[in-house]
Amino acid sequence: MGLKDYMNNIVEAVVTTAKGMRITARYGVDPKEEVTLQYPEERWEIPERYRGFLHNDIKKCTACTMCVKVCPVDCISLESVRGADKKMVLAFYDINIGRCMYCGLCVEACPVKSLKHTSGYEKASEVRGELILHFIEEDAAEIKARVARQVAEAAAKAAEAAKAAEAAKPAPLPSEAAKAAVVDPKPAKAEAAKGETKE
Amino acid sequence: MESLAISLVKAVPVLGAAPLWAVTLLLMVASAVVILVFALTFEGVGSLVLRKVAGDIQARIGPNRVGPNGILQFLADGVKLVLKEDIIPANADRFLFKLAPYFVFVGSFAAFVVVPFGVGLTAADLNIGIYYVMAVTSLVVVGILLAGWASNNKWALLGGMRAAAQIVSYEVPVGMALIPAVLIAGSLSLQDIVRSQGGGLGIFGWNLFHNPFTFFSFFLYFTAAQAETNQTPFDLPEAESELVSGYNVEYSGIRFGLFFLAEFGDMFIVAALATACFLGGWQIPFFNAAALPPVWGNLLSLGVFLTKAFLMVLVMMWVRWTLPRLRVDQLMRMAWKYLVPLTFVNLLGVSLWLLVFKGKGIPGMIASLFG
Amino acid sequence: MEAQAIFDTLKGKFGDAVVELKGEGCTPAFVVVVPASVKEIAMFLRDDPAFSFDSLMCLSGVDYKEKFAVAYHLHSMKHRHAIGVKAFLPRETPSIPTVDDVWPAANFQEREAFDLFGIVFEGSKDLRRILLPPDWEGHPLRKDYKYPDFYHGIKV
Amino acid sequence: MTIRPNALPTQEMTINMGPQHPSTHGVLRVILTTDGEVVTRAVPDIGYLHRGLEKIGERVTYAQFMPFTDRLDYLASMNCNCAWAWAVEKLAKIEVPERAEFLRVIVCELNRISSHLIAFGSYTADMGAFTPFLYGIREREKINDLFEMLCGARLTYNYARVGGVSGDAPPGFLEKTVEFLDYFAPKIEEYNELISYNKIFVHRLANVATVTAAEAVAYGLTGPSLRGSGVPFDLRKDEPYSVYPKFDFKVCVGTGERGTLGDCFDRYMVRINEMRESIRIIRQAVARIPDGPVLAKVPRVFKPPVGEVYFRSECPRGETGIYLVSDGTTNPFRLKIRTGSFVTMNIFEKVTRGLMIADIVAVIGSFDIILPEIDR
Repeated sequence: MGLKDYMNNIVEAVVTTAKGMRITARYGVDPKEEVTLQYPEERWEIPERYRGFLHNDIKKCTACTMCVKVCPVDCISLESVRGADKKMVLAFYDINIGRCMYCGLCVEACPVKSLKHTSGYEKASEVRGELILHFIEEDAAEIKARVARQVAEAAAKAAEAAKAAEAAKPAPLPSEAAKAAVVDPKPAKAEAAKGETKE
Repeated sequence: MESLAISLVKAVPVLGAAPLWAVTLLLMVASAVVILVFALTFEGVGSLVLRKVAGDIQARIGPNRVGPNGILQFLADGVKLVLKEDIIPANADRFLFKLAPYFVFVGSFAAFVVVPFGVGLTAADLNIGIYYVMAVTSLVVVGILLAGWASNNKWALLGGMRAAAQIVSYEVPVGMALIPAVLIAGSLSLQDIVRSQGGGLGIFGWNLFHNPFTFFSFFLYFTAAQAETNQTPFDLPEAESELVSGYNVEYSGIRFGLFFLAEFGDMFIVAALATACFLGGWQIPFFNAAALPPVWGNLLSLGVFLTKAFLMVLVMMWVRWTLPRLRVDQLMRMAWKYLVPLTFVNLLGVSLWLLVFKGKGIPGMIASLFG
Repeated sequence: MEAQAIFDTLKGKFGDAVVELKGEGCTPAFVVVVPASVKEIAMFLRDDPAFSFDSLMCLSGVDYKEKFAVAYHLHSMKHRHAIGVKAFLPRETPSIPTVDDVWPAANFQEREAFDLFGIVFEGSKDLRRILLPPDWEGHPLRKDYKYPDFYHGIKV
Repeated sequence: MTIRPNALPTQEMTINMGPQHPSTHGVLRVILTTDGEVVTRAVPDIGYLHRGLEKIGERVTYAQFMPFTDRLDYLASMNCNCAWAWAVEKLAKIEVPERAEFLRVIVCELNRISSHLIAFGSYTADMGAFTPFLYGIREREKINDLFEMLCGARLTYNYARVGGVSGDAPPGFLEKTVEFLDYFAPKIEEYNELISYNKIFVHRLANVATVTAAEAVAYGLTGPSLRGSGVPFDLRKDEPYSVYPKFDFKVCVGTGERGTLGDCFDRYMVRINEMRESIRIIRQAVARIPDGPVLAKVPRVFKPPVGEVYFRSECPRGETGIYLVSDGTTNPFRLKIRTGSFVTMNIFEKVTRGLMIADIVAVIGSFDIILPEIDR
């Protein structure tokens, strides 16, 4: 290492340090450069497509179980029974947001657009159970019993009507009809899966 | 101290009843307390300023939650450090582990004794002032080495070894870079050095502008002193991203707090020495503070000294948040291949200058040219 | 160079060691070879100036239920062509010569295949488990892998 | 220097670096054997983040695996998303609308910038300069804002779909992208001035862990690590996929400007320069993006034909190759993801021999590894 290199090294070290310090000084004195968002007081604008907590509009939901099937981490669970008007009635609809990875596949899959991402992102809890969102407050067993009752009544009515119309034919027992109406979610899943692969 | 005691006894006749040694002792304790309080306050404020400066430079805000604008953050930090559990690793050498922080703390604080805060504000104006500072700050290296060894942690050990090598190496250029100021003043006492920078030349009376060699001396001292006190870019003993936290990795609570305080203490000592030796100390340009009544003169000069020292501390923080860290071999190369030869050349230059020009600096010569 | 030409050359050179070329539905097309001669073929593919497959893009184990396979995807920086090489191994004794001295890049990927499939690469410099802990039982990517309930008494 | 015969015996020290260590970029563990500060051997130990993504891939459908690719390289989720989509489309022979391909290129390049920013920032932080790291993060937040606007997430984007992308660019997105590029382009110069050419920084990186071109190819290095050794190989150019052939950009290679060719500094500079090229690509893509649909009609659950495909794309950390074996069912039969970082770790032991402890940090940073990609 010659003297020239030696001096060059010193000069270069000083010059590059000075350059860097000029930049940091500029940031240091310019208050406009502060970009911190004071979170609890200030909040950033939530964009329209923000994928926050899931929300299911129960009134719209048809219990088609598409969301359950498409969810990669199985965070949605639901059970439904077939109601008197042949439509599915939800017994419960839970989303475990502690497990949810906010991928949005279920929202895309929802045919009636009842499942949506909200802009909510704040929910901390000391209890894991609180991270399960229950979208139906009524007890699942009660709903099932009520629907079964309705189905039975409807079946009885239908049976009476049928009796009145065709007195010769015997009507099926109401209790049996109610039993048949309670749909196990698993076969429904398989059915829907078949339908899906067809398209 | 004794002379101060005599003058105190003269001024306050009530004290005349007590023996002189008692008054002196009282004064010693009082000044120790004052210095400790000052140092602790400085460290608190210093840590806050450090974080605020970091925030500003890094395009963020910095601490702003505790108290208005976050100015009480250092109290919160202090309370936290005191209240935290003091953990001693199971396999540590308990005695040395406990001893180490005190060495570091004492080494850093003892140096405050000779700092010339104002016209007459020095706890002890030792006639070997600079040597004294160099000597007691060397205690720090013992503490750090002990901490690294006693923790029984390999990272801490590496940090301790690095610190020992680094601090011992950089003592040489630090000492050499300070000698020009000693030569000009003709005294090792810091007060004498400050006094020698007064006169009617304003800021050009400072040693910084005395001659080109002292000008370089200042920067050499500043660089070497940063290394001696383990500041970035020479913070290898701590090296967050390599050694996790270096020698203090196993410390927690108030023991860690002592290391932390000592770090800021060192920072202030470096700034104070640079101010005293090169930036005119408490000297106010074109104004003789010593001629004022003692109270006002001391207060004014104290303010000036602290302003200068704080500005130096700010520059150190600014450097700290700009530069990356050297590698250990590069650090050693820098000490022995660059700083040591350069400081020697400088020292030679200053000596020759003083010999040739009979102790006059460039500003002095220019001033005499114009009458 | 086209896959067919590569296969023809290999067939001419190694005869029975090269079994067949599968191009349909496969990108890139792959040459099936017998496991025992994988190393010679690899050496040849790397060193022959007409091929100079100097980089091993990917080495993967595959569990075909009745047998295992090791798939090598090769690429040539010089000629910018690619080919797959595949060797089928019996399920009972899945072992194959290592290629980590042909392409050093193979080492980690062989270790991965050993870890997750239990395929033994003979002559490997360093064949240890890589992703799983050294005391893990079983090879998870096998199709018949049963998930353990406990690991060191911790519920999985 | 001669060794004194009666010298005290010395012994090597084994140090555990990681899995909890500030500069191993995650949960990498390196077992160091050191002689003082000099590392005689550094053996990487990986797998602390193994989540069995490949096994998960075998039990979910092709479309369902998309969110998992977010977790492959969380600093470049878009690139991984798109790599998966391209691989599956190649396997199932799905045509993708051109607008979707343009959008993919835009987000991939934006993500490349953001990933390189982290690489740059964390590297400087490893070297002891903390400030540039925060500057890098600040710019990255702006990219995240753009992505949030586009797909609603800031980290796990899950934007690409098999057959296109999940949503068209919302109004104002393209304009904001250009606005960001105008803001960001001068920042690169600022970084160079602030830290890249800083004497200390250069000294820390130059001539450290040199990888020759032949070694780089043999050890399967890809991406910036390969190009840092002077091999001008970029999949976007040399094995073109998507609409990359339509754009004019340069392949950045290391030049050995401050040391030897293939050292840490070259790898670092390749990343800095690549950000400039990404800006060029995005500008062209935004200018030329066609109108049209963004998602082909692909059933949610589909059965690709029996066969296999090895598709590789240029991710910020090297080539992400996806080896897919299909048995004609709805789920992949075998899925292997070959990631840049994983293969790169192979050369780690070789290049770190004889370096110092501080250099180990420099080497880890210069390869820009990321642990979820290594451990999968």
